[in-house]
Amino acid sequence: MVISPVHYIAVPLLAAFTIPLFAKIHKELTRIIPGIVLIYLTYVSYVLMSKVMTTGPIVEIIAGWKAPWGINLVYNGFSGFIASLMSIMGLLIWIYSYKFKKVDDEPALKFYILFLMMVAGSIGITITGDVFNMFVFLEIVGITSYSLTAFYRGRDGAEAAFKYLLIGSFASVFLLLGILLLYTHVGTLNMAQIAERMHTIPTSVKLSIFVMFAVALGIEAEMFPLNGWAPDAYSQAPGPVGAAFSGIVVKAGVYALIRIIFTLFDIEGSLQFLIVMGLITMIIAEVSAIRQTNLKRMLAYSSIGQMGVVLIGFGIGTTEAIFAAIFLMFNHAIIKGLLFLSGSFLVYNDDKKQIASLSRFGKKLPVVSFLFALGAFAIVGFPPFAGFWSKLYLLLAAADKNLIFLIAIILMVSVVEVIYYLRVVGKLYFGKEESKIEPKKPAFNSLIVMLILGAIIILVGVYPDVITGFIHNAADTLSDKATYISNVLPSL
Amino acid sequence: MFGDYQNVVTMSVYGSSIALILIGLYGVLIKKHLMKIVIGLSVVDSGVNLMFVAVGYIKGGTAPIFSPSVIDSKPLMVDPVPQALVLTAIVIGFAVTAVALSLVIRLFKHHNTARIDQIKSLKW
Amino acid sequence: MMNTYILILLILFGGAFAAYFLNKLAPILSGLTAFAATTIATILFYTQVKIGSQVQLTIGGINLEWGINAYSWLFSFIVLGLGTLASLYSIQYMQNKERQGYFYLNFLLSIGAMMGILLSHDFVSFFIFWEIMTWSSFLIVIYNGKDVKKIGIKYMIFSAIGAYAMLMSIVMIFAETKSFLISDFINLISTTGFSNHILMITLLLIGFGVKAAVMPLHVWAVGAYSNSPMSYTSVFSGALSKMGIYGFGIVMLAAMTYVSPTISENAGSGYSIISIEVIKIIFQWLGAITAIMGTLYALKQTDAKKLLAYSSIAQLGYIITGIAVGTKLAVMSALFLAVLHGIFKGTLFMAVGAIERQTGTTDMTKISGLIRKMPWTFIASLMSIIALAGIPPLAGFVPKWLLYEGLITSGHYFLVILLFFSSTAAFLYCYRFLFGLFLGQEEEETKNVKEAPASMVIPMMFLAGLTLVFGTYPGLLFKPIANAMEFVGMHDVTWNMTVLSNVWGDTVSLNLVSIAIFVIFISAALFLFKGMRGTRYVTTKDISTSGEIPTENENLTYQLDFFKPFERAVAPLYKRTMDKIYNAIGESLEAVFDFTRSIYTGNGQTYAIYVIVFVVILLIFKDSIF
Amino acid sequence: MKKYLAIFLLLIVGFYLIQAFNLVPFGANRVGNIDDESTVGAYYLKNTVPKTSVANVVTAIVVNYRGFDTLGEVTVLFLATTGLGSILFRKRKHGEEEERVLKESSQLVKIGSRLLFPFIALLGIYVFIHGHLTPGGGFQGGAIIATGFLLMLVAYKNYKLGHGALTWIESLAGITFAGIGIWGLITGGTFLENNAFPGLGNVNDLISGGVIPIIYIAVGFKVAAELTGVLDILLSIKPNKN
Repeated sequence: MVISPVHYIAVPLLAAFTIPLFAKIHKELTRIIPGIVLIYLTYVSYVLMSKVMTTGPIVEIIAGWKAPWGINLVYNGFSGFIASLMSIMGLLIWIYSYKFKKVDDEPALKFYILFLMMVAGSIGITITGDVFNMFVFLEIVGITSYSLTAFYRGRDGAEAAFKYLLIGSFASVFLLLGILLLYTHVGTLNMAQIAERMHTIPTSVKLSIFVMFAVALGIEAEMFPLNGWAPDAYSQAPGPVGAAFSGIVVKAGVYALIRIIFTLFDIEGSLQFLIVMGLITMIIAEVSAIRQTNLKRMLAYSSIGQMGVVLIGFGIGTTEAIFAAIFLMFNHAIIKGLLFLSGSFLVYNDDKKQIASLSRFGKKLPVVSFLFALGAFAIVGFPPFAGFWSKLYLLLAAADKNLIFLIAIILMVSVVEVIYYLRVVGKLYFGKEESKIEPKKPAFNSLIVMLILGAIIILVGVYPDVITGFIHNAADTLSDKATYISNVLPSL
Repeated sequence: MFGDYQNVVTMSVYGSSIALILIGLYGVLIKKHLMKIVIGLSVVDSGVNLMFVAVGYIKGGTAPIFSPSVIDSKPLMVDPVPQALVLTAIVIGFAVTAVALSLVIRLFKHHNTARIDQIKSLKW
Repeated sequence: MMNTYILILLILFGGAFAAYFLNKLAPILSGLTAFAATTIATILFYTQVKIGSQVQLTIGGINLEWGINAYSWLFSFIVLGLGTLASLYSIQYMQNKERQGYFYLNFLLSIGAMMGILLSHDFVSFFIFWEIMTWSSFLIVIYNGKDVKKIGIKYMIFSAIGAYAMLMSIVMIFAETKSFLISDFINLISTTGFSNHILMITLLLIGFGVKAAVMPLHVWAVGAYSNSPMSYTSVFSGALSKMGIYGFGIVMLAAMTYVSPTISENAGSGYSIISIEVIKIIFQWLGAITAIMGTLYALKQTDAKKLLAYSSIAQLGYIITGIAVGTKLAVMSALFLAVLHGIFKGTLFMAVGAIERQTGTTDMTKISGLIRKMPWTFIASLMSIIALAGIPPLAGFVPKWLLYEGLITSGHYFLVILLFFSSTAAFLYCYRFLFGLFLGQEEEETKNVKEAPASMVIPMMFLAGLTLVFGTYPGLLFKPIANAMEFVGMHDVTWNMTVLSNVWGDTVSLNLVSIAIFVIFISAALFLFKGMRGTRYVTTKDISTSGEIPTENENLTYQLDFFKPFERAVAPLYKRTMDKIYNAIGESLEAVFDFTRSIYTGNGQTYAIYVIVFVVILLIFKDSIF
Repeated sequence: MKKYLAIFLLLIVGFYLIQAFNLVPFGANRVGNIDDESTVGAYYLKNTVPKTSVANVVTAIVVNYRGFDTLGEVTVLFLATTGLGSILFRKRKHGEEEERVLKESSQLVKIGSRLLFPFIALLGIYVFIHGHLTPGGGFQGGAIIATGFLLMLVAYKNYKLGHGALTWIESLAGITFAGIGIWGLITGGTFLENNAFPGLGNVNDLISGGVIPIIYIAVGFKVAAELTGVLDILLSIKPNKN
């Protein structure tokens, strides 16, 4: 059996269906199997990415029906990169959460199935080449996210999950309407064919369809004003899930939005729209973040803000800017992952997750605090950490298009970001008085994961060339629409 | 079949599904009770699903099943794709509703109320 | 040869991490590591590095170029020299303090970063090292855990504003030249004129101005200087602030000297009203105002650390003025002062650190009469204070002379008056510093104070000795300065080993001055010692006034209101306007932020309405939006 | 106030929806000429019978052409049950019996339900076994069976469902679906490829269409088990004390 992109979906699904049976043999298997699957997915990523880098995109046919007739998976530089990122993040977060105690208390069986499917669904969104299939995967991610957000009892998880579900339902309604309208006009659901037939749709209808898609996927990509659910969901979900939201789920949303804008539609104003929305999202989120007293909420707002910057990057639209934006997505996944993972140990025993409660934790939890500080430094873009390069590339791309005003705003917002992150770091090491709350010592496996993420941050920061090759390839792939169409529909 | 009443039928089929969507949305936006909001979501879903089926209809078409009686005559058939899609949409709608209901139960137990404007412990 | 730069940086950065981890074994080891790393780096630098050599690297698709030139060589003298001495000093100073590993990690990181800045020939590595320097110094500023929010965050806010202004400028420069090399930027402004690129230049100057504590951007400096451990402050104020001067010099000097006069300054740009002359005048005045305000605030301080911190700000003001005036003499004086300030302010902060370590305080109202207890510290401080005040024969006289001469010959009479006022007022705080700490009556509390250990005294004495050497033979410094000026395009700088001269032909032979002053000083000292024999020492509490015995808590120390009449005279200047403005801005921003985040009401339905409103807006305006 | 604002906004949304669908006349032939294969609908109508031997085109689309969607859909259901279980999970005290909120029904309802249940189940099974021939299929059949269980759950206060059996059915059905998919890969074809059997059989025979009916039967069982599971979980919630 040759390894192909469908393994990303098929194997986790098969595993998810089998886990309830294995649970009858031994409880521990429910935890181990998702891990094995994620290790396998990482291996799949390795094999497929090396194939993509050497021989070009892989288009896989499902059920033996060629491109416009059946569903197909497109694994090219961009989707492959994001999918690999997701599978690696998924694996790391699984290792981290393996003995995460609070997860252990609850029915672990369900947690790990849901988590596995959340990762698989996100990967599905990225690699699918069919609009309706994307909707199905979005719903898989949605259902798992709602359930995982409400996973802890005794917290406001249910409230956060309900808001998420409410807004998420709007997303699915608008997405369905958009897909329906699109289908009635082009008579197909295959993205490449839609893209190819897009010019046949009357402009006004096209715009309406675009509005529906943009709103639906904007909700998933945490675009303002559609992101009311995000801070709540991030802050109430279990720590590893928060990391997965920022490292995996949002990436899927942004990916879908970008795929729609760059490949499906040919609307000129959509890029400016992205810039403006990204800008507003960034400003409002960062400004809200600075006034937070809840650590997780602060991280959540920061995450939203970063997504805004990513949207700006894509909105600028040149290959360099897309490169910067993808680099930013990568950095955000790694760094915000580290921040969420280490942060959830810092506030582990504080039910209110207050920043004030981690005063002088630097002594009690030296490694975790150090890693949090590292993440904070990296995310605000201090060299020599990973965040710096993406910021630099983004600004260079913006300067190239002479968007001076935009640069100024991004940098001003960065100052805000610096303030609130360093405030936490200062608190960690030099808080006024020692916090009364006893911290929770991280288990070995969690520590390893955080150290790996920290090492990646430093490695990419010192020598970004380890990753830029892939990202350049991804950026080139995304900006080349004609090749996408001809890859999927060779006959046309 | 419908002749001159084409517009009326268009209005009634599309109109009713759009009306369902709007009524559902109204419930979601205005009703304070969580159950009503969930019901609103279901109504919206129904509207969208109805829209799917309506759009797939072709005047004079039969169901897209090649039963023994029609397999040779190849009559005009309606578009099968929206029907397949709507099946998926219905099931997904069901799943979301189930999760929503369970969340409502949790919320009601936690806050002892089901009014959405009183459940705001997470804000700013 | 090729890799010496990388090797030096590796030693410094690697030493930083080694120091951090060795702290776990024994704290003393990390101090020794820091000393060893800086020493080795210094030796390597001065034996292996030739001016003009370069090394190219490519990282992330960006070409970097590292090398040393005459101009950066001058500054490396401060960084490495002060770094080595401060790390030697730190070993004993930091003894018994907690988290030494953390301290030395950031200490070495910032020294390495400063070296990196000096080595960078391109803006990207310049910025990278600049940021490393910023955050490592931030981490030391908050090391005490005191007033993290007020001081540390303030420092970081200003640094971040500065750094991002610089970054913005860098990307704009890249967009224009497609190159990150600083030399290409100089080429750009020298071929297309200065005023066409006024925005990027202003932004760069803001970035450097923050570190150089220029007037409206100075509010972070006092807290940051006085809050870090003194062994670092000597580097912080002595060397790190000079990085601002370094960058400032690059832009201003290159802009002033390379822009060919044939280019029409006002050609085709929206900003054409602002020419280089305007920028020069602005910074001349900002520098002068900084000098005066720094001096005035220094007068008021009762804490020796803060006094020195304000004094640093004032001195940086002189330097800025000197560079901004831009004549050869002025620039020479500014660069001379830049090096010298590193020397004497380094010494003074070290001396204060020694006093803090031995007595536990630096409050001038609490301690006095340390001259007998800490004689070496006193001598070092005395010499540095003399240098600071600009009295011959010590080196401070030289830049002062040059600066006044430079200003007068270029016709900036009003600036001369301002600076003269400032340096006269500086005598007052210099005196107060000496008097408050060392002279006067001994306090009960300082009875058992001993001299600081040798490893702390030696760096101080060494630096103090340098002020004497450069005061007598300023030519030793003139030579590299002249080279540096040559490099930035100011040709034919004349200098003499021991003689200062002015355009009218008047000359001052510093040797003669030195000998004369030395003779006077010795005889005065002999006289004083002779006269002192008959005096009786009383403690500060040993007073009786009209038969009333003062209570314990009544402070009769007269250091408290030392310059009251003078302060009263200049009281209107003490309004701290900038602080107030910044605080007002901060508070109103916080209010705006709080208002903004109330968008997230917490009601799920409101969010749903947002979605619908957004949809409606997009649908209605879809034709104009897209 | 808010009410009128909402109505106003919704009317605008409605206006634009109508405007968008106005260009899609009701009942117009958008599939195009079937022989052109210009739309996917036309392709399916033309090729389903010759290429898959399935009479019901919708079934062919659901299970084969877009079988990947259906797999996802089944997963969504599965995840909904799992999610429900995790959201409403509560630790039971030792020996605590499940107790439903329902009232005991009358004898008439009980006996009536018991009488009806086999027929409902049979109907459901018929619907999904004939999914590739007649209208209906796995989802519809499964839903019908779940209705039968709902009837029983409502009628009997303490109707016991075999949780173990439900899990087995769910998992096995899921494994069958995903396994058939992977079988396609193993045999050198594509995922979910309809090549498990050498022949596709004759159109309108009960045994025809390759793996399509098998998948649909698996889906039927899975849907039935999952819907029943959801009902069971939602019914066994204890009310608040106050």
